[in-house]
Amino acid sequence: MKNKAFGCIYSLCIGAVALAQTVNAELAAENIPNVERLSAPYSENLLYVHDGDFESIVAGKVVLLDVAASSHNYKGALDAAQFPSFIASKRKDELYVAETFYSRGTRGERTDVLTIYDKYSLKPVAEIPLPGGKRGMTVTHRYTMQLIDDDKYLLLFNFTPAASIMLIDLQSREILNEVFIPGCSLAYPTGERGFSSLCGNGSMFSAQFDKKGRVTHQEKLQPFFSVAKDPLFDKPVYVGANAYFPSYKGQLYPVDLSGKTPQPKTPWSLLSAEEETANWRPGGWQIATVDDEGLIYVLMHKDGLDGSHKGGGSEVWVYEPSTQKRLKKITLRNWGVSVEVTGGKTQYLVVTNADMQLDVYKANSGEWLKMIGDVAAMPFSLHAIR
Amino acid sequence: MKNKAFGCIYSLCIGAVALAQTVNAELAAENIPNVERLSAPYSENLLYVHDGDFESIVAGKVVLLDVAASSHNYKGALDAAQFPSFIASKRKDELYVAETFYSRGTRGERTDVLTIYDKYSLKPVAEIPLPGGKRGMTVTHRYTMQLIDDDKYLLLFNFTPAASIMLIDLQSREILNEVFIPGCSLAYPTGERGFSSLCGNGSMFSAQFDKKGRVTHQEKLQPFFSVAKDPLFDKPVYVGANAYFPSYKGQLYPVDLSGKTPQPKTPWSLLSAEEETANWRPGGWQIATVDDEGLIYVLMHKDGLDGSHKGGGSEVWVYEPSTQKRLKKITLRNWGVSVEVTGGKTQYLVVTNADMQLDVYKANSGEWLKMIGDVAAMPFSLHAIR
Amino acid sequence: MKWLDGLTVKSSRHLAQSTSRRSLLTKLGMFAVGTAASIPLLPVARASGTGGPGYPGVAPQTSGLPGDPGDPTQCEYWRYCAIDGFLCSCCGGTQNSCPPGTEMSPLTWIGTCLNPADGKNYIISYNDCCGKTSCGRCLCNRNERDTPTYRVQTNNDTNWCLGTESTVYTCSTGVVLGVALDQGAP
Amino acid sequence: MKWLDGLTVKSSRHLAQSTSRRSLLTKLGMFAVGTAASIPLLPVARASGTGGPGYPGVAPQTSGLPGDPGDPTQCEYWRYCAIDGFLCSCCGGTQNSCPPGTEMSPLTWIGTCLNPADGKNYIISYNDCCGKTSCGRCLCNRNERDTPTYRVQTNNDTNWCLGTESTVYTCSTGVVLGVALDQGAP
Repeated sequence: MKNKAFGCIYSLCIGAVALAQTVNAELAAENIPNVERLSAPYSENLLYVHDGDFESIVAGKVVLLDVAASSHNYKGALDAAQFPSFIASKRKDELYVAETFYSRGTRGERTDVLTIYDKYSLKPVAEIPLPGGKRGMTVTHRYTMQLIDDDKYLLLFNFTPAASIMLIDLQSREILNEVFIPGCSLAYPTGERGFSSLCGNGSMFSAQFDKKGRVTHQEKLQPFFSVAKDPLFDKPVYVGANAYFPSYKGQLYPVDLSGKTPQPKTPWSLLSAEEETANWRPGGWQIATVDDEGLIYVLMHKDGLDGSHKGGGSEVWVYEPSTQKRLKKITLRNWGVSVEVTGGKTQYLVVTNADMQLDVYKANSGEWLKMIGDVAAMPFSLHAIR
Repeated sequence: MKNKAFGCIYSLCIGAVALAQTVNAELAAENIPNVERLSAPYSENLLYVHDGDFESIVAGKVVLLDVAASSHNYKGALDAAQFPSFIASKRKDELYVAETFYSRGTRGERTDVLTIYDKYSLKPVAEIPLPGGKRGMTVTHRYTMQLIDDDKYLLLFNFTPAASIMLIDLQSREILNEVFIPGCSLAYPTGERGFSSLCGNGSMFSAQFDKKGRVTHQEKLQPFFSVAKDPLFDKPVYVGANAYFPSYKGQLYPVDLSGKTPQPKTPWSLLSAEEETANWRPGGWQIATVDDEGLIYVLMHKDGLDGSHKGGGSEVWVYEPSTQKRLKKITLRNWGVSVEVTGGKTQYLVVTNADMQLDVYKANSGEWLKMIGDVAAMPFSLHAIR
Repeated sequence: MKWLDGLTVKSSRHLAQSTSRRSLLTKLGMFAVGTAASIPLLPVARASGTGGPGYPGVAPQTSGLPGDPGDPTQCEYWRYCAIDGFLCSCCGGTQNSCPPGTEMSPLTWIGTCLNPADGKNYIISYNDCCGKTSCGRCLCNRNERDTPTYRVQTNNDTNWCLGTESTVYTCSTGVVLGVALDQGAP
Repeated sequence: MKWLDGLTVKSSRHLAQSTSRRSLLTKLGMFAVGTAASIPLLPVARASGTGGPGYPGVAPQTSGLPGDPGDPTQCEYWRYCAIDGFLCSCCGGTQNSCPPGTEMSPLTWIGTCLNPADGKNYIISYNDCCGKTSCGRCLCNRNERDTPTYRVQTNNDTNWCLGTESTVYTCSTGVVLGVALDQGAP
């Protein structure tokens, strides 16, 4: 430091600290620097809140939020830039962000990377370059990036608009393969080491890999739903290896994804006859979730029609998939947009409300407990630890 | 494009366009791509609105706003990243942004550049690298970057915390010199080709350059104000070569900056005795401005005290510096934070209000005309063309 | 995502309504006209032409074309029936042109929107404008005939800044391509 | 910049107050207690201990230190008399520590704040936490003894993320350095 004026900051500080030790100060001088570290294990009520901030897409983030704590709910955040994807490992102490940078912020040379964070320091510890400028960008969506085979491999969705799924080995940190999925989209973990994608003709594409990432099986199913008449949301919930896809008009389509070939099962209705007449429908962004008992929560709105499928809802309806029964209806305190249920002893239903604040309910009773404020500009995607 | 599904977009489009020509459609197919270009000359009522967005400092912007137009007020925007500086040339068709990037958005390798934009395409046309990672970063402030000598040279403030002023030749696009200004800050254009800076001891530093950027004169004045008792705001307004610095407590300090040596003149009070008793004071972010007639506008608040100097105000008071008389008081419709007066036939007083919206008044009558909404997240700095 | 309209995000943080008509409730109320009270934000209400006075502090526009009714700075404007993003009309562009310095994406999603002037359905191409940071003005989301990402040509959640020098999204236009063959989804 | 407190920027866009206590007016009213009505937002009112219940949806904290009264998630907390930015207490840190993954700046600006518990003035060092994007929570600005940039050691408009790997600003702390020699500005 060449600047004499600044020396005084330090002499002042040193003077002040010395003084503090002599004049019987109430408060002692505090340590600098001082940076928090998350402790292991994470709270079971931790929620990853992915900010889909439209105002500043190049500067997004994922916030770690303890929804049960009585204070210090906000535990920290990761940066996540330019329509990024996020997923947390359950087996390793790693968090993954697939993101895109430009050398001049919004312009210049493009660089896509998979950034690997340490779970406790929240510092980036490694980076896997993603060549080709093909990373798929969409409003924050869980199924753009998934972990398979005990989190040993990562699936990443590309879109240029040629669609493909990349397979990345997280141990060697190498890209092993890329499977093109023309006319299809996203990656739903399937079988031992594979994925399925929904396709524009109402069918499904599916592929399996060996440990080296070679494709051992791939196939395209016959269409099993009508995109024209009643599209499936591309955001299923998993109960074990069964994926449940709600449709725009309130049918639930189970697909058994335990084997190499997806097995669509008979869809069933989320609605009673009267509810169907009143046009109750699923709607919102993250429209459905599942709890530790495998119960399915769906965000519902009345008077649905063409175009209302992202509008959110006033109620959350809870279903037991094994019996196809609805167990309860939770009337939300505030209009909801995205839903998630945290795991653990006490499970909490967390709802992103229309004001972009997070309402926390007891999952089993539906009782509203509190609002957690200003966590993110647009908390579209909520990821519980499960 | 390898993806068959996408071909249909085009065949569809082409089909539709063809159809439009045959079925007597009301509306014809429109041209793609279609990008606007600003026309010359700019509206005289144009205002550059510099967004000091705290929420996403790495993704800021400068908006070009025609405050007089009855529609299409928002003309376009430039990106401006990470506590950037902005200034527009009045002599050339260029706009300048000094900004900072990291190779990974918020982390990684740092790159500082001066980006030069074409005024009409709003595209970057050149870039001058700023070495050393020393660009001064502060909440958006006009005097971090200034043009001198008919806009042939640019002054840029550095802060590491060693403070310096860089001189850049805009014709050769080279950095010519860097003058260290220990204990001083910012660059106020001075003399033929130089600058002055205010200093922490209540004095001023001043330097002059020759055409090659060599320092031909430099000096430090004796203190002429008391930082402890009544600091000057570091945001003066210029009337010709006279800079007027308001003080926290409502004195106005003229400094003649026409020659190589700054000439502080006798300060005078903005306040009557009663106003002083009521603690009327200047306050806000861009607290003062000037119009084409050289009248000075100051944003004022009542009941001022230690810490209220950035709080904004309820009134704008207008002074004639030659007579040291107040000509009028404008009572604002909404609490104000920053003020600017646009140039031209009809001059408009634009006030950033506490809701971060822009209120437009007739400058001569003080009549409120309209609110222009959502121009920027935090429109702190407003630059008229003058 | 109807909760997007009018709600500009951080707005959901400490929110003022002090000096202007900026209350979300007011906005919602406004859009509720003509639709069931149980869905306060129904986007389709806008398409019905019963929408309110638009975004506060944004001056009205017209496209200037005969047979093209409505205000391109309003979410209710007929061309926007499947739009998702900031309206370029509020950002230095128009309903069919990009702001200066941005680049119009050659790849887009498609909507089929009813023009109330002639009662015909038009194919609308929502070309994104790309290369500068989010405009931040007039956020509008409507989802008529919007399909999930697996039928991507009619999906508005995708970042359509593709085939451009930068994939950074600035705002969205609604360009008329022509009259639709039929009323159905493309 | 008092208009900053509680007002989170984009918030100034279409603003809601629908479901919670998030009206800016309410907040302002709250802070107006004990100060002249003509300055609705006076920051010093907060320092006076008459502040309201803080930022909506942010759970209260204490520093846990004897003789350190108040809630570090509130702008009114005594240490924050010259702070400018997001409170790290709301962002994964505390009143004197940074959120995980950020870096605490070794260079800072200084405030002199009155601790209401012992009536003493303390030197407070507002170390910024750096390297991640803006926290966005609990924006707070107070300017007691704040000077312009030319006396930078007591200026809070400067980006003090200096001497760190990244200059990107995340949030601000208020670290006790010791008791001030006298009541005057440093």
